[in-house]
Amino acid sequence: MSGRRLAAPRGSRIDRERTLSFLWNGRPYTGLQGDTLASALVANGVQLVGRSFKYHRPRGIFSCGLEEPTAIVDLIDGRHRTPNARATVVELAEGMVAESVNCWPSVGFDLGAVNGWFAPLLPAGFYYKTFKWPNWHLFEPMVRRMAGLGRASLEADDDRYEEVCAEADVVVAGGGIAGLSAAVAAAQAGAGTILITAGTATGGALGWRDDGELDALAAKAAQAGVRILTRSVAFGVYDHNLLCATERLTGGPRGPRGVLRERLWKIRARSIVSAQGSFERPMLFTDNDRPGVMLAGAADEYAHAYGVACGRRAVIAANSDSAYQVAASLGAAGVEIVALLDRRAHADIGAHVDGVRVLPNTGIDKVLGTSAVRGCVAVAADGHGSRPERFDCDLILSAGGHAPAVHLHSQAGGRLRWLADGAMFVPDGAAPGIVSVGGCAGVFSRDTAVAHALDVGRALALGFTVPSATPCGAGRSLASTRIADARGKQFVDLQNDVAAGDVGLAALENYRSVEHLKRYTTTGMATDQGKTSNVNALVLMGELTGREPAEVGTTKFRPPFVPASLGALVGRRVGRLYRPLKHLPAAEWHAAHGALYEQFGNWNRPAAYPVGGETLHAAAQREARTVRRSLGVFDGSPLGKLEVWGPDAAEFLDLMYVGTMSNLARGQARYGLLLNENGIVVDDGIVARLDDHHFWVNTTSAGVERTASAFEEWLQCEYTNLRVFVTPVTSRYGNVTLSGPKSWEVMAAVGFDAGLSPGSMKHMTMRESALGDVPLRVLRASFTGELSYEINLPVDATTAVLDRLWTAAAAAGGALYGIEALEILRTEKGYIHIGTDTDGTTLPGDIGFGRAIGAKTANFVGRRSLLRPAALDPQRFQLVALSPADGRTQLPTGAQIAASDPPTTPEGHVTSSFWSPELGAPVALGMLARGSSRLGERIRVHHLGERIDAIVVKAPFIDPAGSRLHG
Amino acid sequence: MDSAAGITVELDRGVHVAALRYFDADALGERIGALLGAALPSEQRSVRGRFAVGDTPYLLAWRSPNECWVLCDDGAPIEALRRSLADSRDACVVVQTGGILALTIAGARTRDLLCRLGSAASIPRTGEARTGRFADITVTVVGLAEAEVLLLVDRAYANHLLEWIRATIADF
Amino acid sequence: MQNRYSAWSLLRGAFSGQRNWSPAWTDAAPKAAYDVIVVGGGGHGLATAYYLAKNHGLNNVAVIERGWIGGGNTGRNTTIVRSNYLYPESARLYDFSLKLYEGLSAELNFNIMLSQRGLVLLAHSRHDLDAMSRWANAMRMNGIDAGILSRDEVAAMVPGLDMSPQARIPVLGGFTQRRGGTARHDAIAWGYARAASALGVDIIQNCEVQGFVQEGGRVVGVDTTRGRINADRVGIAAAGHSSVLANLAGFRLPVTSYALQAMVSEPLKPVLDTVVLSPGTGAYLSQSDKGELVIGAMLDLFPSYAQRGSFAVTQSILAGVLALFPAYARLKMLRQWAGIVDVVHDSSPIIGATPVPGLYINCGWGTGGFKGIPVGGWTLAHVLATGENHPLAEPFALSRFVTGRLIDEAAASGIAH
Amino acid sequence: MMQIPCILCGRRDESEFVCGGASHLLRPPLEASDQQWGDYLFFRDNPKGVHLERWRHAQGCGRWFNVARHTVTHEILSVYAITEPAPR
Repeated sequence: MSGRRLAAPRGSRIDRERTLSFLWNGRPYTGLQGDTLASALVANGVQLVGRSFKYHRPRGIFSCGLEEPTAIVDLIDGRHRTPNARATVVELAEGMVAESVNCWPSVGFDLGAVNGWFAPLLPAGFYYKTFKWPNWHLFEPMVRRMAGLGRASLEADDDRYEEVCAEADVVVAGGGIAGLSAAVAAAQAGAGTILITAGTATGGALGWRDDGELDALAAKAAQAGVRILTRSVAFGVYDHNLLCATERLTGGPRGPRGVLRERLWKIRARSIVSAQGSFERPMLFTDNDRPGVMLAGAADEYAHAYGVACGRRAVIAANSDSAYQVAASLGAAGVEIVALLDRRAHADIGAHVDGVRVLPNTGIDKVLGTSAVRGCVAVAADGHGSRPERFDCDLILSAGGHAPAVHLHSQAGGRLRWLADGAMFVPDGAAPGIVSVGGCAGVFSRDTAVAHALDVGRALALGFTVPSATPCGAGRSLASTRIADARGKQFVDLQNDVAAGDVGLAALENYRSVEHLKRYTTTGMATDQGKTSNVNALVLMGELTGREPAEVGTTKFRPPFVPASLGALVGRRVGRLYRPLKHLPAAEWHAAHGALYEQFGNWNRPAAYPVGGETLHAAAQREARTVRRSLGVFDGSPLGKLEVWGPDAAEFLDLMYVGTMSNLARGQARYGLLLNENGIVVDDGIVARLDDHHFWVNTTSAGVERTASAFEEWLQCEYTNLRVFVTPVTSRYGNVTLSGPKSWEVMAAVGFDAGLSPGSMKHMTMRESALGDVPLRVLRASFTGELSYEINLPVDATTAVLDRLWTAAAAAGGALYGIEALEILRTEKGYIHIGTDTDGTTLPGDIGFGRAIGAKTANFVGRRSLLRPAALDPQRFQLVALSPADGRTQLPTGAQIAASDPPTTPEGHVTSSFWSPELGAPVALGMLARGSSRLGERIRVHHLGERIDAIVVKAPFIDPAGSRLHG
Repeated sequence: MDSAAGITVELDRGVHVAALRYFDADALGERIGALLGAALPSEQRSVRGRFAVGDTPYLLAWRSPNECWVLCDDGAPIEALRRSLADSRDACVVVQTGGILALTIAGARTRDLLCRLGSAASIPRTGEARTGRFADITVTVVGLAEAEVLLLVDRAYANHLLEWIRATIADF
Repeated sequence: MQNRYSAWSLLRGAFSGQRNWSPAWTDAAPKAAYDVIVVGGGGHGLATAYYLAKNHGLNNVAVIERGWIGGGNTGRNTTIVRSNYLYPESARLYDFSLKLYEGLSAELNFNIMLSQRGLVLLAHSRHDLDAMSRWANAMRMNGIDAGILSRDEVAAMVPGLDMSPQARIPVLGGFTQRRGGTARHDAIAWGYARAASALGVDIIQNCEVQGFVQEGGRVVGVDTTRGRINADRVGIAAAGHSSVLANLAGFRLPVTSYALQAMVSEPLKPVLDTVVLSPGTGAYLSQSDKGELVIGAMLDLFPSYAQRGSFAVTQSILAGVLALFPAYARLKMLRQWAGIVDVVHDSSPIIGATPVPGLYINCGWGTGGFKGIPVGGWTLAHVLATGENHPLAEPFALSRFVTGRLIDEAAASGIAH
Repeated sequence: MMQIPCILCGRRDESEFVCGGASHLLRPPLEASDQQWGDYLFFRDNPKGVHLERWRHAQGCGRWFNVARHTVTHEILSVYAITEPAPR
C-alpha cells in the first residue's frame, strides 16, 4: 500500500473539492473528480489490479494512458458490463463499479495462478506441440475456460451510439502541444480545422508540464475557430483521407432509455496531421511485470496531473535521457529516487540530474517481491564489472526510450525507418495526405516540434507540401533494453505473458519473420496491441538472429489504433434501423383485419389472416379454398412496377426478356422471363403495352431493384443508342388483387367500369380505367389460376379502395388471403416462383421455355449462354410436378430425389410443396434430371433419413384446360 | 411534426410529385419553357418558379441528366404538363405523387441533423438538389434556405428515415 | 533432424531451458533445378509440397514464397472449416478436405487445434428454412452430416441471439453441421511446412516469381528475385495473386481479386461455442480458444489488392452482428484486416491444367480457401505428379468456363424471391 | 472508404456507388464460339495496378461511368464517360 495522494498544488487535472465514491472488486473507495479509475486506485494504495493472461501472475498499473497492458477491468452499470476497459483511461464517475478480470475467486487469491508453476511446460506455442492425443477436443473446453479476459453480458445494450460525418481542410489527431500548434496555424491561415484530443481538454499527456504556452495556444485555437473534439481518439485512416475517431460522451445520468454513450466521427479531410505522440518503451528485466514496476513517464504524470504518488522510494531503470527528467520531476513531487540505473555506458548519457545516484552500465538483475515490489538487485548491464547491489524500494520505473505512435502514418501507407540513435521507428517521409508532427514524428525537442507543427499547419492550409521533420531531442538510447545474461522471465508482452525466452524459442524454431514471431508467441496481439511490447520484441528477435531492427521490420499497422466499441462503429444501425423494413401502404388496415405479418424479402407482409385462433396453416388452407370457391382479396402492392418509355422501348424489352414484347398490341400483356448474361433465370414478370412506346413492367417484389438496375446498365453501357427511360413506380402505385370466380361480381358491385368485365377484357390485358376519381391501371393476369384482377391505383387511394372491395367481397363470402395461400394456389397451378423453384443454375429450358426461345429470332440477354454444351446436356434438371405415391404424405420442401439411399448422387429435389385444400391431397413441384421425359415415373424423395415415394405427374394439378382463368 | 431544440421536421402530405424525363434538356428547354417559365435545372441544382398557367409555385429538383422532379402543391398543373408532353417522343412525365414523400427540416440544427444522416459531400448548399445516401437509403435533399431543406424519399423507406431522424433529434 | 512433438518433448523442454527444439522448418536457398516448383507458400502451396513428397514420393520439390509462409490468406481468414456444400461435386471435394483435417494433427505431428464445435446457419425467413432443408438433405445424400434446427434448438446452441418478437432480423430456425468448426490457421501452414521440410522439400521464403520460363510453349522454370530456377512442372497456389502470375505466364483467369475483411474483438470469457453463419446479414462469427470473437464479412465489392478493407463494409458487417447479438455493442473491435481473395463466378475452385503445358493451378477458392487447404494440396500434387487431374478435381477444371458447366455454390442458396 | 468522383455529382462516398467490374468488354455476337463467349463472360485481366472499371452512382444520379483506379493504392487516376474509349 504505497500509493498515496500528494498535497496540492500537484494534480492539475483533479478537483480536490469533489469526492467520488466507487466500488472496486466489491469494496468501497473514494476518488476525486478528474481522476481516472487507475489514478484513484493508486491514490487508495491499490496496487494489485489484475492477473495475466496465461500464468495468472499478479499485475498492477503499468502506464497512464491508452497503452495500458495490465490494468484491464470490467465496468458494471446496472444490467450491463463493459468488458476489458483500460483503467488508465476510464474517467472516474460517482457510483462506478469496476472489477478485475481473468481471476477466480479473487484477484488476490487466484486459482489460475497454478499455471505459473507449470510455466516451464508452457513456452510459446506449447499448444501446437501437445494436446493432440487422443484428441484436442478433450483439452479444448478447459483451455477455453482459462482463456479470455473480461466477461460480456448477454443483455441487449440499451445505450445509444451515433455517427457524425464531417469535412475539414485539416484534421489534427492529437491535442498535445505539437497537434495544437499545427491546428492553430492551419486555422489561422484560413483552413477549416478539426482537432481530436483524448483528454477532457487539449494539452496531451504532458499537458501538466505547461508553462502557459499551452493555455495561450488553446486560446488561439478557440479564436481561430478550431473545432475541438475532446475525449476522442482517432483510430483509423482509411482510403482517400477518411479519418475515423470515437468520442466518449459523458451523457449525464442514466435514464430508463440508456444514454448516448459514444459518437463515431467520420472526417473526410484534405490533409491529416498525426500528432499522437509516443509511447514509453519499457526495460526488459527479470520479473519486470510485478505490481510496482511501471513506466517512468506514467509515474510522473500520476504525480503531477493527478496528484498521486505511485510509491515512496523509486528505482529507475533507464535506457534514455528522459529518465533524468522524470527523476528530477518526481523527486520534486516527493518521491524519493533511490537510484537511477542506466543501461547505457557513461558516454551515451546526455542528461543529468542533481541529487540522484546514477549508475551507468547498470541494469536490474531481479525484482524482489511478488504481489508488490520490495526492492531490486542491480548488476552491470554488460555482464562485467561490479558486484550486485541491492536496493530497497516500492516502485521501479522503467524508461527504455520512446516508440513514436506511427500508427496513423503507417495505416495511410507510410513507410518507417529505424533511427539507430534514438532506437525507434520513425516515419520515412510522408504518406499521401498525412503529415506527422511532434513525438510521433520522432521530434522530442519541444521548440523544434512546435516550430515544425506551425509550419505544417500553415503549409497545409495553403496547399503546400512540407518537408518531414528531422527527428531530434530523444538523445541516444540502446536498441536492447535487456542486460546481458538475464535469467528468469523478462516480460516483453505483459498482457499475453510473452517473455524474452519465448522470443528466443521462436528464433530457435525459425519463426523469425516478424509476423511469425507475432503469431507464434502472440506478442503484440493483446488488447494493448503491442504499444509497449512490439519494439522490444523485434529488437530482441534481431539480436538473436543477427539482424538490425530495420531488417526485422514491424508488422503492419491496421486500424483501430485503439480498440473501438462495436456500438460506436455501428452508430444508429441497430434494431429497426439496422436495415429498412418496407411496409404496405395499407399496413394498418391489414393489421386491423387480423393480418399475421411476416418478413418476405425486406417487406413486412401478411402471411395469412387467421381468425378464431386458427394456425397459420389452417388460415392459409381456408383462404386458398375460398379463392377457388368464391374470391379472395390480396394486397400485391410490393409487386415491382416499372414504366418503360421511349421510341425504342419495344426493341429494348425484346433484348431484355426471353419473350417477345414488340409484337404486343396496345393493351396486351405477356409473361417475361429475365436472364442474366450467363443464361440463368433471375426474375420474371409481366409486360403490358400501354401505348406504342410506353410499357408497364411488373417484376417480382424482391427483384424490382435488381431488374431496374440491370435495365439501366444495359441501356447506359451497351445499348447506348436506344432511346428509352426506365422509371420505377413501385411506391407510386398500390396494388389490390381480386382472385376467384366471383372477382368481377364484387368489382361490379363496387362500381368498377363495365368495360373491365371478363366478357370485354381478356386475360393478359391491361386497361386504364377509373373508380370515381381514382385512376386505375387494371391488369388481368393470374398467379392463382382463377379469374383475377390486379388493380393498380394511386398509392394514397389504396386503403380506401381496398376497404370498399373488401366490404363487398366479405358480403360475397370472400376472404383476405396472404402469401402462404398464394403459394398454395400457384403451386396447385404449377406456376413457378423464381428463387424458390429455380436457383443459380436454372436455365429457361429447364422450366419449359425451350420452345419459346426457339421461336424468337431476336437476340436477348443471356441467349448465347444457352448454346453452350452445359445448356444442351440431356441430364439437366427440369421442372416437374410431383404427387406422393400414397396420395397423402406431403413431400417436404428441400427433400432430395434419389433412387438409392445415401451416399448417392441426387437426381433432383422438391422445390415447393403444399397441401391442396381443393384436392384434399399434397401437391409439389421439383427439379428432376430429365424430368420432362419422366411423366408417370415413380421416384423416391429423401428427407432427413425419411423416404417417401412419389410420382412424376402432369402440371397443373388443377384446371388443366385453364378455363377458370377466364371467369 | 417532430421537433427538438433548434429543429423541426415535418412530413408534407399535400405535395404532388412527378418525374420529368427527357433525353436532351437543351432540346426540351424550348418546348417546356413555355409551361414552366424557366430552364430545367442543371446538375445538382434546384429551381423554383411558377407555372405559366394558374401561377402555381413549383420546385424542380435535378435527379440525373435525364430526369428532374417536379414538386407542386396542386396536382392539376402536373397533369397539364403530362398531357402537354403526351405526344412527345423526347420527354414524358411520370406521376410519382404518394410514391415520393417530402419532409421539410428547418432550424439552426438542420445541418447537424444532416451530417448525422449522411456524408458531408452529399449535403446540398442552398439552391442545390443532391441525391445521396442518408440513413443508409437514397434521399434527394434540396437546399431551400440556409437552415431549411426538403428531403425527398421513396415512400417505402420514409418510415425508416423518419425513425432515424427521430432517434437523432431525441438526443439533441 | 526434427523433434517429435509431444507432452514428453515439452517436459524435456522444461528441463533443458527450451534449448532442445529444432527449427520447425529449414529455410532453403534455391537450387538450380527441381522436379517440381510450387509457387505460393500458403496453406495450399505447402500442402501441395507435402503431398507431392508423401503421396507421390517426389522430394526434389521447392515451395517459393514471395514473403513469409502462411502470410497470405492462410493467416488472414476466420479459420472456419466445414463441408456444407450443395452440389455433389463440391460436397465430395470439401468433405474429403474436412476428413483430411480430422486426421491432420496426428499426421503432421502438429496440433492444428481442429475444433469441431459445430456450425449453425441461421434461417431468417421461411424461404431460408426451405433453402436449408434442401441444403441439409443434399449434404446427407452426399454422405455428410447435416441437421435441421428448430428455433428453440438454435436459441439453446447460440446464447445471446435476439429472439425477441420485435427482432429486426428474426431467427426462425437453422441448420447445423456438427463436424464443422475451426482450426488454428497458422498451424496449418506451419504444420505442413514442418512436415514437408522433414521430407526434403525446400521452402524458400522472400523469393518472388517474376516470370515463367517457357520453351516450345512448355514451362521449364521460373525467374525469381533470387535467380532462375528450373523445373518442367510448376504449380501455382497463390489465391488472390493468381491473376498476376497467370499474366506473367501469358494467360488470363476467370478470377477477380477482392478484399475480404475480418476482425476480432478483445478476448472474453466464453460467450459463443459454435460457429454462427447468418447468410441474411452476411455476418459470420465464432469465438476463438483465446476468447476473441472472430468476425467475418462479405466482400468489399470492387477489385482490390490492398489488404485493408473499406470502413463502410466494416460498419455494415458489425451492424449485422449487432442485429443478431444486441449485447455485443459493448465489446470492442481489437483488430481488423483483409485478405485478397480470388473470386470466381460460380464460387468454386479451379484445379488442374492451364493453357501452358507443364503449368498447373489451384485457385478460385474465393472466400472459402482455408477449409479447402488439404484437398487443394492433395489434388494439385496429384496433377503435378501424374499429369492427370484427380477425379475429385475433374469437375473443377478451367474448361468449365467455356462449356458452361459451372458449379454454382454461391447462388445455390436461392436468389430472387 | 474511398471517395469516387462521379462525373456529374463530384466526389461522393464509395457507399453511394456500385462497381460493375472491368470496362471496355466487347460483347461478342450470337455466332461467337464458346471460347470467345467464355472469354467475354468470365476471363479478366484482373491487374494489380491500374484497372479500368465501371461504377454507377446508384444512390445518386444513377449514371454509369468509367474509372481508372489503382487496385493497390486505390488512387483514382481519371473518370470518363461510359462511351469514351479507354485512355492510353
